[in-house]
Amino acid sequence: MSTTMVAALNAALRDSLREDAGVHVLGEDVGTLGGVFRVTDGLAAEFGAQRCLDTPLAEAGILGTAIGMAMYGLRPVVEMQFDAFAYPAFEQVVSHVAKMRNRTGGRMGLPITIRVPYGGGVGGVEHHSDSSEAYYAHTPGLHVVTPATVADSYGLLRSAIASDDPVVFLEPKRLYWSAADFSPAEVATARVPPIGRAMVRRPGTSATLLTYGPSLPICLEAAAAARSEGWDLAVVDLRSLVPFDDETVCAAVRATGRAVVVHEAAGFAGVGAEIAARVTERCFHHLAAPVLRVTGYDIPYPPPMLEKHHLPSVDRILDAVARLQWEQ
Amino acid sequence: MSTTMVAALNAALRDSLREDAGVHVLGEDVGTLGGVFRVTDGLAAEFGAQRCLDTPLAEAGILGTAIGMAMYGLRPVVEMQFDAFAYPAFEQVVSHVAKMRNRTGGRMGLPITIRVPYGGGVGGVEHHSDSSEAYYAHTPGLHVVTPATVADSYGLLRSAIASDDPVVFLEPKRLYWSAADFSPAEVATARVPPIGRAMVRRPGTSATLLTYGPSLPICLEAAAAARSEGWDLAVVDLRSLVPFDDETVCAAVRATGRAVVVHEAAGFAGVGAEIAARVTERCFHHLAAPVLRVTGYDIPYPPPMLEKHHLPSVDRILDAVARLQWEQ
Amino acid sequence: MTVLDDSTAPGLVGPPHSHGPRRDPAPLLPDPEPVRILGTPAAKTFDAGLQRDLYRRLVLGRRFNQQATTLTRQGRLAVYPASTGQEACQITAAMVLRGVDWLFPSYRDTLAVVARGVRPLDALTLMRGHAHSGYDPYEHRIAPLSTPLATQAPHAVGLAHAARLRAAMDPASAEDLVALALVGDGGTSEGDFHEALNFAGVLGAPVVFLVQNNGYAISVPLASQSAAPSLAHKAVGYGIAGRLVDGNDALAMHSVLSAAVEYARSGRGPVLVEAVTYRLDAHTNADDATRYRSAAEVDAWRARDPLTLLERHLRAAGLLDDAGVAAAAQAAEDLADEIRAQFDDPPDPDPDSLFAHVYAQPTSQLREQAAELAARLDADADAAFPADTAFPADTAFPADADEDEAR
Amino acid sequence: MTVLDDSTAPGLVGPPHSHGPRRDPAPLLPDPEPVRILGTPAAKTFDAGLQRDLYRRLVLGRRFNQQATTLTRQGRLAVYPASTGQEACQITAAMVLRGVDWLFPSYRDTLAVVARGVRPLDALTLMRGHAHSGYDPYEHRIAPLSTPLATQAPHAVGLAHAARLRAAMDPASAEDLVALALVGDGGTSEGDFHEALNFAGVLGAPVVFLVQNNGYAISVPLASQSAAPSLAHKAVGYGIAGRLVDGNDALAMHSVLSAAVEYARSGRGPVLVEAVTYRLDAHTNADDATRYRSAAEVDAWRARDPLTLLERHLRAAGLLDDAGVAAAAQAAEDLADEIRAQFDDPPDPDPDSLFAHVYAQPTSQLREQAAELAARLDADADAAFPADTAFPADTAFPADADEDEAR
Ligand SMILES: Cc1ncc(C[n+]2csc(CCOP(=O)(O)OP(=O)(O)O)c2C)c(N)n1
Ligand SMILES: Cc1ncc(C[n+]2csc(CCOP(=O)(O)OP(=O)(O)O)c2C)c(N)n1
Ligand SMILES: [Mg+2]
Ligand SMILES: [Mg+2]
Repeated sequence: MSTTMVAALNAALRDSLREDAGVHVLGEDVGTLGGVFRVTDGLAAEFGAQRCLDTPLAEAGILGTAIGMAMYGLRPVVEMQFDAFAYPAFEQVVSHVAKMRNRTGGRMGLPITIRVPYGGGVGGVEHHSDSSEAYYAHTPGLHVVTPATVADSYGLLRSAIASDDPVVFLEPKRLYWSAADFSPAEVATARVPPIGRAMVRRPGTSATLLTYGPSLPICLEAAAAARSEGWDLAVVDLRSLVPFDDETVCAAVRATGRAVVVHEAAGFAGVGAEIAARVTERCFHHLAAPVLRVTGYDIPYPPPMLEKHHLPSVDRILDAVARLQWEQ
Repeated sequence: MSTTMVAALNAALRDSLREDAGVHVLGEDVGTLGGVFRVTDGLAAEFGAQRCLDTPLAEAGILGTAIGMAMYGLRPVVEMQFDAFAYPAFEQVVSHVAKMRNRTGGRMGLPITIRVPYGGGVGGVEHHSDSSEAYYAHTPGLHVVTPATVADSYGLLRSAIASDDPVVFLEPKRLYWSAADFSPAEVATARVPPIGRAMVRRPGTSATLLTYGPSLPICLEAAAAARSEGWDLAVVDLRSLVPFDDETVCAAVRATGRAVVVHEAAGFAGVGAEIAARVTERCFHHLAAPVLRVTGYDIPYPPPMLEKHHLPSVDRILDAVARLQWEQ
Repeated sequence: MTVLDDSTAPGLVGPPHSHGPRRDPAPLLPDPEPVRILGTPAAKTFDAGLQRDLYRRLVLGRRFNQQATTLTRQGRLAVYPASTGQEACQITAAMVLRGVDWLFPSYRDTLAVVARGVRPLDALTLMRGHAHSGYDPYEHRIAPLSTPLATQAPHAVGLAHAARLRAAMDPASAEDLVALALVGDGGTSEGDFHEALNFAGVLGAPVVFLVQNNGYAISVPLASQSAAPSLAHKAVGYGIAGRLVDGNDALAMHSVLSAAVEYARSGRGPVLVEAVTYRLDAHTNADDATRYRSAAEVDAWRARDPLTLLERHLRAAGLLDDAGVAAAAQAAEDLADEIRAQFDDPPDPDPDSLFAHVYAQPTSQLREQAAELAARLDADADAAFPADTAFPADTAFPADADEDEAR
Repeated sequence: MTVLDDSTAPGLVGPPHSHGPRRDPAPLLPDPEPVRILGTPAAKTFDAGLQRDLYRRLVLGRRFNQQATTLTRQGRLAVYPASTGQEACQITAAMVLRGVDWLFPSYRDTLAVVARGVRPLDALTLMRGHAHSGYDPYEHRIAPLSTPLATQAPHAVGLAHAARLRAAMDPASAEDLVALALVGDGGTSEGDFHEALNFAGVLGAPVVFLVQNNGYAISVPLASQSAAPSLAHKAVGYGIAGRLVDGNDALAMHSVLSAAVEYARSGRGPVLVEAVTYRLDAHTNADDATRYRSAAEVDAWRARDPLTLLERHLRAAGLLDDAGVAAAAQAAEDLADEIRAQFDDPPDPDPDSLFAHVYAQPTSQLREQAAELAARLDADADAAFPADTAFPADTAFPADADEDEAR
């Protein structure tokens, strides 16, 4: 059964709403409209307007309200309509969502899932294509998860909603309409991917691409293209940025001795910097070359007609691979 | 003349207000009270309540108003009372301050200085000790500057206010009352440190400590203590995180072949990750060991009685230096 | 209607022990009914030339909305949030401002931007997608269209405040300007809206906030957005005058808005105007409005189309005849031709522009990155350039391997 | 005084074309004068036992404020934001709540937290500095003290809303609870305050917002904070009932707040109460209030001390005599003794607690970091442990070397 990522996310929400009466979806346009990306399509009809609530247009208010709901034992799933429109809620995320368990000495956890459609490649006008993962990944107390496949969209969202900790769930907009042969029924509960484990999407021997979310497909494409250059590239899909799967990542890098990190967000102080730094700390003597990064430039996200230059491309990835000091 | 950092900052504001009628200070309690840290002491009295304005208590409103003032050609200097209380203004910072010049094709720049007292070590209760530099450093369009010395406080703040670009000016709270022999008159305009240049605070041959703001003194202490272990540590004060002084930093690292980055902020996806990653990219073959990091733990900032464990200490820095693979 | 007069401006009343200025709320409160002029005796006193001008501009505005929507269907515009049905608000917002004033539009207010004199192509640049903004904000005194909702409201306050500061410092170059901020009904829920109104009230800044209450924030109806008697009732909470007006009555809009602007200009403080109107089209061309509102509702509002209302009135008043209608229609077609012509040249944005305006001077990091891109583009120059590096939407993914096997 | 009755609750009025519920604003607006009971005929009808109880609690509250301030001078408390002068607000805020209700205090509301039953030491933990919070929010139904201003207001709305959701799902376990959020006058300027009130209004959540308008936000007077006729006038903009009360009149506070709480409990919607009061002490022990306000102003308010007002009234009404005053004073000394005793043991927070509650389960990264710290602490166990690794404040820095030389 061919399923899009949007449909898989929708199924995950539906199944969570069915199985746990505490799950509540809230956000802008999530009810009647079913969300601007239709991820919440049909939920208000099936579960009622209260379980899938159209809120006033105020992101801090949405998240603040969700915090109060979580305090009372509910399990809110919040939709931020677009990446950049989550910024008004930043204080609530950093000062409360991330800290509540800690500040109450473990007495009050906040099982909130914050869904954020993120990233570019969809021709969005300004403020509609930000990659904001670094802001969240740098904030202790949050889990930061981003699926890249249809199956993971379902499984990781289930895991996020089931988590007793807050999860920032970053949905790659450009993959929303990607499809795969997948049916939620296949995913037995036991098989729901745990948060915090990376996945080797492609084994390889020459060098390792480390990536996540929207950039996985381009890395797989690059790996395919690299064949003709004589490189056999491994591709690791991180899936969870926090917690970080040091074990899988380091094993994959040690196996090849060379690595390139790929993401859309601006490179400077991006998550790629963390990955490069920690891989280097942990695998230094296995490295034949520095861990390189292929990322968005250090610029505000460009207008639609220029985004192709900004986004990591097969070309840029292969260029980086070529710079991995093969002659040494 | 012994001058505290607070006095130097105050002098920088005063001189800027005197020299440029467009400079306006605004924020919570900056007027009559002179700021909770007294950085704006006496400015309202000298320049009037309009030039040093007590605003309503609303950080997004303060920054949004400053944006409008800058649009009209003024040069606002905004005070965010504490690091964590700048988060409500995050959307204005990320979506407007950082992007306005870019989104208007260079037609509208925003010469705003955002002063943020930041970091811990002062026994502050929760939300009063955040190190938020990574959020800003990852946001293209902002300059991010943080002085560590009395002289730099004066000079860099003058430069920040004079800059035609927005500058997030991070003031290390724990150094506010540090003092040095310094008189603003000494700093001729030509000597005002340009934004974007690091400074070698201590030459050394064994390894290089890369640090900034609140962590400079502890690095200098560590360097002094390292003597007895037989290490001669260089200490580089970055001063500006964006733009980053690759030239000075890489030269200092290449000279020793070993480096440790030190900052208070949580390590994960912190600025230290960027520094480690880019130094490794650029100096790989000069490195005898991976660039290590000594940072705050990946936890919400601790309560006052526990912060000593969280902050980089001489011990932790020397431990890291010891792990720089000397036996190789 | 409750006029804006000196009784609305600050004055100290209230118990001696209260903190700060406590003023009489009455003049700040809106009337329960929106101000209407069409169909009332007041219409008779309205300048005839102005009425005709309004009509012509509304017709052009409607045509602008239609043409821009057509361009999206042709793929020549990426997206367009039409203000169809809200033309009386858009046009009067531009008309009541003087050259010295500033406009702070939201993403739906392209028409107001054009009505203030920006070339359609430049006003639509954001929606076309080759640059973030196409006009010079200083040339036109219009801030770039703001997409993050309500964020432009405090900018308007700051600019208005700055103008008064400078006027005080240097009376010779004083500009008695007013800043007009446009916000939607949904936008009033944002914290930035609140903070802007509060700053405006405290600073007494010459700002007018025009809320176009078109009944929806995308799919969310006003009832889910606010429980207030009216959005104009928010004003009193900031010590600001609040006024409620029928946004589909062009004469009422013009009259209330110009009163508000001149009130603010005269130093008597900010004003919040709520215009009750309706978005006849979907949220944008990408939206399907039938998912959240009935045809009957839309029809009822179509009957209150601002153009229809004004045309009917003008004809009845003998100010407009078939020839006048035809002339306006012709001018509208000319505008549409002009817009189409402006869109004839395909845009060819320069990749170098990515790095040019991040800072006044590019950092060394950006120079490196620009050089890297330039080198790649040079290298590609001979080779066929990949049309689009975006990932094809329907590509299947490798099925997830077994968790444990994969590790 | 304008009572809270059914006329305040939602009802649809207004023109047919308007979007959503447009209700009559009149019942939502506060009276121009704050509600007062002391010195009015209404005082006579007030339950005598309740009056005596209020007095006793106010005396204890005052002593709590004094004792906590003393602890800061002794270095046993890092900081304390006293609510001296605001005891009538603090005490009644706790008193009007039932066990099932929730309190959402701000950082100044330790007294209200104690008055609701939290041990002083636990209520003061945040200010003592060994942990972020010392009480179990679920045991007491009190959210942790909120330092980021107004951020707790939407939490109150969410919790109140959740309780109603759950009650609807499972009427058997229904809790008819009310959430009471405490905010300062300065806090009302924050966007979060606005968004909370708006959500409360739209959701009809059982929340009461109590704004303690003590005239200052640190040094900033109300006049620089808001130009509104009163802060209670903000309510109408959200379709919420707004009430103004004399915050130094304990009887008025009790009566208005309990009416508000029961109004909300009955499902008639949220209420915003502004209590006009005054902070007699400085912002915190670290603040110097003489920089921004006159002794004369403070003296005038001291004359309106809520304790004085209540004592005078009770004596006049024959409800209190010297013995009663002495008994309250003795109870207050007992409380002070108890607090001092609680602070006798020096705190010894466990470094391991740094990592224990970041997540339900520590990540592998945190386990590594915890192990690293534990190892260092073990190593240090024998060696003398450095008392404080913080940088000595007066250490001089190496003078900046010449820019060019240094490179
Ligand atoms: C801060 C922010 N949140 C969310 C959005 C996404 N968004 C775009 S338009 C819109 C609805 C706006 O409604 P309203 O303010 O009534 O304006 P209208 O579209 O009716 O003109 C939303 C939610 C946004 N642009 N900015
Ligand atoms: C979001 C935020 N901004 C700034 C501060 C710093 N701050 C602490 S208390 C205070 C003044 C609060 O005034 P008010 O709300 O009137 O409460 P009061 O102190 O009078 O009880 C300020 C500015 C803060 N805690 N949170
Ligand atoms: Mg709308
Ligand atoms: Mg106050």
